[in-house]
Amino acid sequence: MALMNMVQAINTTLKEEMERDESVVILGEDVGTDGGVFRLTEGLLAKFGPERVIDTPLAEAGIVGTSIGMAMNGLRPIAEVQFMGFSYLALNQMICHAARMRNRTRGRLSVPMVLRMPYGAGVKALEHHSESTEALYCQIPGLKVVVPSTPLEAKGLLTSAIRDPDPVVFLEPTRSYRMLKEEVPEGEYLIPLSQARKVQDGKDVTVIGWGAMMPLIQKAVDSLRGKVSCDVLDLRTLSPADWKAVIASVKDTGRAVVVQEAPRSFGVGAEIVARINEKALLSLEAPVERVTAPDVTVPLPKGEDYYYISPDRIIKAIMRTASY
Amino acid sequence: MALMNMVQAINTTLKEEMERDESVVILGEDVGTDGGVFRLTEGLLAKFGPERVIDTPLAEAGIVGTSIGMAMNGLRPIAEVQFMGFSYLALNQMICHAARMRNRTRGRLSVPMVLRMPYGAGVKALEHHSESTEALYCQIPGLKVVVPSTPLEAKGLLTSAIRDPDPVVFLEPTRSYRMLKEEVPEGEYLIPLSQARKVQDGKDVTVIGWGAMMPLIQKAVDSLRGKVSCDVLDLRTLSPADWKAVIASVKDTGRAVVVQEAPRSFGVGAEIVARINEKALLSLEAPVERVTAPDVTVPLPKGEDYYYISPDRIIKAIMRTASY
Amino acid sequence: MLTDDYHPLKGKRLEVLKADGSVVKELDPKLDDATLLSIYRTMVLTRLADDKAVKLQRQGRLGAYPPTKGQEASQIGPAVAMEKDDWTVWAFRELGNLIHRGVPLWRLYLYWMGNEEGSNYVEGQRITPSAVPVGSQIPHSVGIAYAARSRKERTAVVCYFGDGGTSEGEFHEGLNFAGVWKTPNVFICQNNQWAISVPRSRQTAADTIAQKAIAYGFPGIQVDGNDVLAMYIATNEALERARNGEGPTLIESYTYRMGDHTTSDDATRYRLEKELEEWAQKDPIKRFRTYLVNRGLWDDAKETALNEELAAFVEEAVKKAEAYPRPTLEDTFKFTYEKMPEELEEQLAALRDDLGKEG
Amino acid sequence: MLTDDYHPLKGKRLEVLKADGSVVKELDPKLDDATLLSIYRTMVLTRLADDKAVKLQRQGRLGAYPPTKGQEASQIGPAVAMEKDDWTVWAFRELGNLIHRGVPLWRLYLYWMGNEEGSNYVEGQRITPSAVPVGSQIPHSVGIAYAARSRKERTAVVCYFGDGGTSEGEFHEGLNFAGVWKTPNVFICQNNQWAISVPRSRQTAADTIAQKAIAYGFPGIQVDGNDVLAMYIATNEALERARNGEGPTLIESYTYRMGDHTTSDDATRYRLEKELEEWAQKDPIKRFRTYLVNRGLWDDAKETALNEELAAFVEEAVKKAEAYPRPTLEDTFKFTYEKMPEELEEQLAALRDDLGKEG
Ligand SMILES: Cc1ncc(C[n+]2csc(CCOP(=O)(O)OP(=O)(O)O)c2C)c(N)n1
Ligand SMILES: Cc1ncc(C[n+]2csc(CCOP(=O)(O)OP(=O)(O)O)c2C)c(N)n1
Ligand SMILES: [Mg+2]
Ligand SMILES: [Mg+2]
Repeated sequence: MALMNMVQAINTTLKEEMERDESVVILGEDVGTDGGVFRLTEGLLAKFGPERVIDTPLAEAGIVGTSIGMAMNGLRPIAEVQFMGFSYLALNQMICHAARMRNRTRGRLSVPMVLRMPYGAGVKALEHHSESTEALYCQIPGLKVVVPSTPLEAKGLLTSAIRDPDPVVFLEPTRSYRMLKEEVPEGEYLIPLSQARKVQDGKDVTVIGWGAMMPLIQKAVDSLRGKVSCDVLDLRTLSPADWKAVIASVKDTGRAVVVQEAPRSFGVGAEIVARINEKALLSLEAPVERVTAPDVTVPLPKGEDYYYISPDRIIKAIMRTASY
Repeated sequence: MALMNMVQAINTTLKEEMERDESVVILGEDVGTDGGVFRLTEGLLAKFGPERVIDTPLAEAGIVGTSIGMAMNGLRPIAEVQFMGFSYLALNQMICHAARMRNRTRGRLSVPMVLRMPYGAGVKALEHHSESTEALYCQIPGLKVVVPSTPLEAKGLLTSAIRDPDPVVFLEPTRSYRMLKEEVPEGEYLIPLSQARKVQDGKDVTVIGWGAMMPLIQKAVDSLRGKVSCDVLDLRTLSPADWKAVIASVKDTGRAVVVQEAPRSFGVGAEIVARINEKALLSLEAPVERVTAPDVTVPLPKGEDYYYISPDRIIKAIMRTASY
Repeated sequence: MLTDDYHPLKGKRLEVLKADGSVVKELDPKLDDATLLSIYRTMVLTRLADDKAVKLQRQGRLGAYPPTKGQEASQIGPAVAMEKDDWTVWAFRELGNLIHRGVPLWRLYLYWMGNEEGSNYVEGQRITPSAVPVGSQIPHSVGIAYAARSRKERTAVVCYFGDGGTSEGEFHEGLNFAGVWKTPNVFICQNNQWAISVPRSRQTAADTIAQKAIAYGFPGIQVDGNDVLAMYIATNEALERARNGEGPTLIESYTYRMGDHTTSDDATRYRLEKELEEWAQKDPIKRFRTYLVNRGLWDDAKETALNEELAAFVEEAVKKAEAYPRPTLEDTFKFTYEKMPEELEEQLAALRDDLGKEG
Repeated sequence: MLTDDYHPLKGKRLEVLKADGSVVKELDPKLDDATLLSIYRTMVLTRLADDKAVKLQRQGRLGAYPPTKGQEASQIGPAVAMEKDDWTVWAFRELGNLIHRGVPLWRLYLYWMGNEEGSNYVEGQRITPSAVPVGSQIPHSVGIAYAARSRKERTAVVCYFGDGGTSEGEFHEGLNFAGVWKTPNVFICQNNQWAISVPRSRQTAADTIAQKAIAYGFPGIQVDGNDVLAMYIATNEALERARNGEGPTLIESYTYRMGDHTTSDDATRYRLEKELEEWAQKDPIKRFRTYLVNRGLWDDAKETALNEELAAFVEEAVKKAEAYPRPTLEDTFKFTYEKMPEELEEQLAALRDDLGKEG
């Protein structure tokens, strides 16, 4: 075991998986010599050479499109897009091909690839570097969408993503890259996809989140300790999600708060509320509240604090829900 | 007044708006000489000339990206993408620029454009010609998303979309293009955006849909006449939606069914359920049911009937909800 | 090298077989008789199969279909140059290439009839499924080539697209990657002069498609796409370069779509009868037949016999495709992921209930 | 025409100002002294303003910033050639062009400090805001040019992007549209040899960026981008062609990014000190100063005075930007649409409640 931040955990995982399986290759902008703009791929070029760690031209559809071809022909590409805000350029490839090749060919060809990218705000970045548009990917049948919230989680989930036979969109919370260190085991460590994580047990209110929201949720529920007992779920895989875990918790508590970094409307939170409505309506003692960003473009740094979710807003929502 | 199908209604609207405002231009693949693959732009090239009705090269990001530039510099482009399934190529332009130019420049520059495209299944088409991925657009702040359900609606909503100062995604149900004729007034006819349409009053169950789902809903509620009294809403503008109308209806009926052509998860229906949960939970006497396609790729024609929603499925959902 | 002699900015087009059926001696690939006859056979089969597909569509027995008539040479010449282990990455109008490389016709009909099993080429060919979003298959072909090379295979990848396809960003990104990576790719643009109603001249201001290769730092060449021997030698040279690690080539096959864009289209709305007549004179099959006749390899009796045989073959293929079972409800679910997620299992069960006996 | 004499496949680069400060006579644009001095002034101001931005970032007073050091000639030469009514469509590293065309420095600082008001050039220049997604502004420039021409304006549009930007599909689609539409566009690729850590040679296998114009059927030219006079005459000719309805031009400005990619980057990780030193010899400002000195237009005293004046000017700009009010909560909502939808009004009210006095 070693203390690692999320960057180190991901870097180690990439290295171990490349050692284990020589069909794994990495491609993207600046992933080679530079080791990635966030250093996620540091040292991998030196270790595995330029045929397996590929600095590509600056073209996201090209990166994802060639990855799909590689995956169709026996490799297991891990494509990096530099920021989620630039991934829209590759959506056509993800939607029309990565997600569909297996179905289209009745299983003859498949696309075992991972599309990795940092996402999320709260880092006072330039425009387009703060996107949280995971719902774009979640609604596409054939894709899996995974978001780790801690270094350990990152290792376990990324390992599963790389070994998964289907395309996985792996979203890394920029804000959490170096936020915290924790013990991460060396060697193989897997967390199954499509299983939520119970962060803490509680009986009053279910609080559901993922990725960069988890530390904020933690702060909020910690500060409510003794006042409101929260059942906290880290969704981990947004699609296909672990609805069973969500429903079980809400059936126990009868109340829920969903914390979503993205703007309010048409996000992942809406689906969570819809599922609760469908399967646990009769248990509900209060409307499920969504704590989200407003339906506006992520502001530039000077306005970001209005936009980014604070533990305080989560606390207020939990209190409102608990006392409804 | 003249009897028109939706193709004729849209064609007439385009013609009238181009006559009224000479800054309106149309661009897209095959919109000129060919009059559009569905004949939506028939006759317009002859009338307005190749400077205003532009046959473009085959490139969706180019069509939308140049439209954005035109709109920033005084024109009002109406861009056509041949099928919604090809619009992902232009999503980067829609998300990163069309939706944001006004905010980014604090109002100095704006993008008054319409992105028109046919959407939807039920026509036994080739792959990628049956997409209903409206939720991709709905979640982007700064865009408006509009779906007409009849010829008359198409005229009124398209006129408003063209005159709107912000970018509007205008989704035309392929299946409804020539399905029905109705009286459409000549000359100016506007339906305000962001206002739902009450199709019929009822007291037992609210049924909410849009676009190509409306005729199916109509069949369903007609066949239930005397048994279940349905309050039917055509949402018309999916974003920003008319939540007031939805909530008012559900508060009256206490029950709701949402009919969504797209796959189940992370669609527009989820947001509708979430809103009902937030504002009308205490009125609910049954879970809001979503009638949707399953979370799979639209099948090729031989399998499409499994996928496409039938009046029968809507009837069953209404009955379940009514008798919950 | 052909790509030097016919450098795109020289304004020359590679031709081997002249209109009168004679060949340019120094370019003659000297294929043996059996090969020549097999080429002719696939050309005729493609033409018949194509006509049949259009008829089936008119009868409501097959969905929207893009006729390939006139482009047979452009598809079969390259197929002859390819090895079994090479890949074809196609768009949607390359029937001839697929047939010559061994995909059963009945399976292709099955695809156009709207059954996903029609893209399940279990027969083993290295051929991707049809790619409907124009140009989107091009990056795949580069990734496929990269993967093949990484395993030290001497495989090359032939990727087809249309003149319209060259306008898409994915064409650009794909070819640029191929140039930088020097992958074993042969890009064949079937410039059939039209992208639905948009003529080549409105698709790009470049004089030729071939010259677009200059932007990517590898050779390009314009070839008479109605000349099966020219298409053969151009592809052959490009494949050799690919296998030798000398990188990709762009071949512009200058040809013509003699039919409508698809069965939903009506080409008379946007193009003149006269143009079609002119191109009918250049029909690739006629030209190649004249050559075979001149060489004493072909005559009317053989022609009649072949036509009869192939017509029967086509009928068999239709029968087999039509007899193929319709997909089940479960089929529409079970290939979404390798293992069906619980969530989908539940949706399947619920839908089965809802659909009742239909499902 | 320069674009003929310097056709990209001829392997020549347009240069006017030699390293020793002398000019190639037959290419000398013979600018008047005032213009020459104003060019120099903006060059020095750009360098000082740029250095200051980097310092402010290090002090936490400004966000991530892309230094433009070394690319001043490439930005200011074209600005001099442009008319007031022309448009600049830029990427994010074109400080010099914007300053020369009259965007107040304090406003640009405001942008990099993270305030949207920094892109609200109320001063009236026809300049788009910075476009962060690489290459995405290129199609806009074509639409802007189309719209201008449709009103019969004699306006041209200068669009900037980097060598990395040429790999994006939107570069391709934009330039191809411009070629077909013959719009009044001048595309300037600042080939500064690097796209973050990716060298030009790994960005494309083409020998030059200029030759990519061949793919679109319009002229391209490679220009010494550290030579402000060469950039001036090349842009001038291209603008004239644009205004005369002769269509677009691609100018490859061959230059060098002397700083890090952005303040978040550390260029020593991927490039050699030696390369930087070589390019320092070619510093565009130094070279132009030598020229001015040779012409008797400049001396050390003037240099000192100018530096003092401009340093003070830069300080003023910083002060003004820092004094600019922070956006309000309402500001972050009210420019989403022209009229705030009810839904957003409600969200604003709710958020104001939640944020309490912060909001
Ligand atoms: C991305 C995309 N946009 C639009 C279409 C609709 N469409 C199908 S084929 C076609 C024209 C293709 O022209 P070309 O590439 O020249 O191929 P051809 O049809 O001539 O073989 C168009 C516009 C599509 N399939 N994909
Ligand atoms: C679409 C997109 N992908 C990735 C990035 C991240 N990024 C910012 S600048 C840059 C390199 C740009 O290189 P170049 O076009 O040569 O311009 P330069 O920075 O050298 O001025 C990259 C990869 C981005 N901004 N947009
Ligand atoms: Mg074509
Ligand atoms: Mg660069």
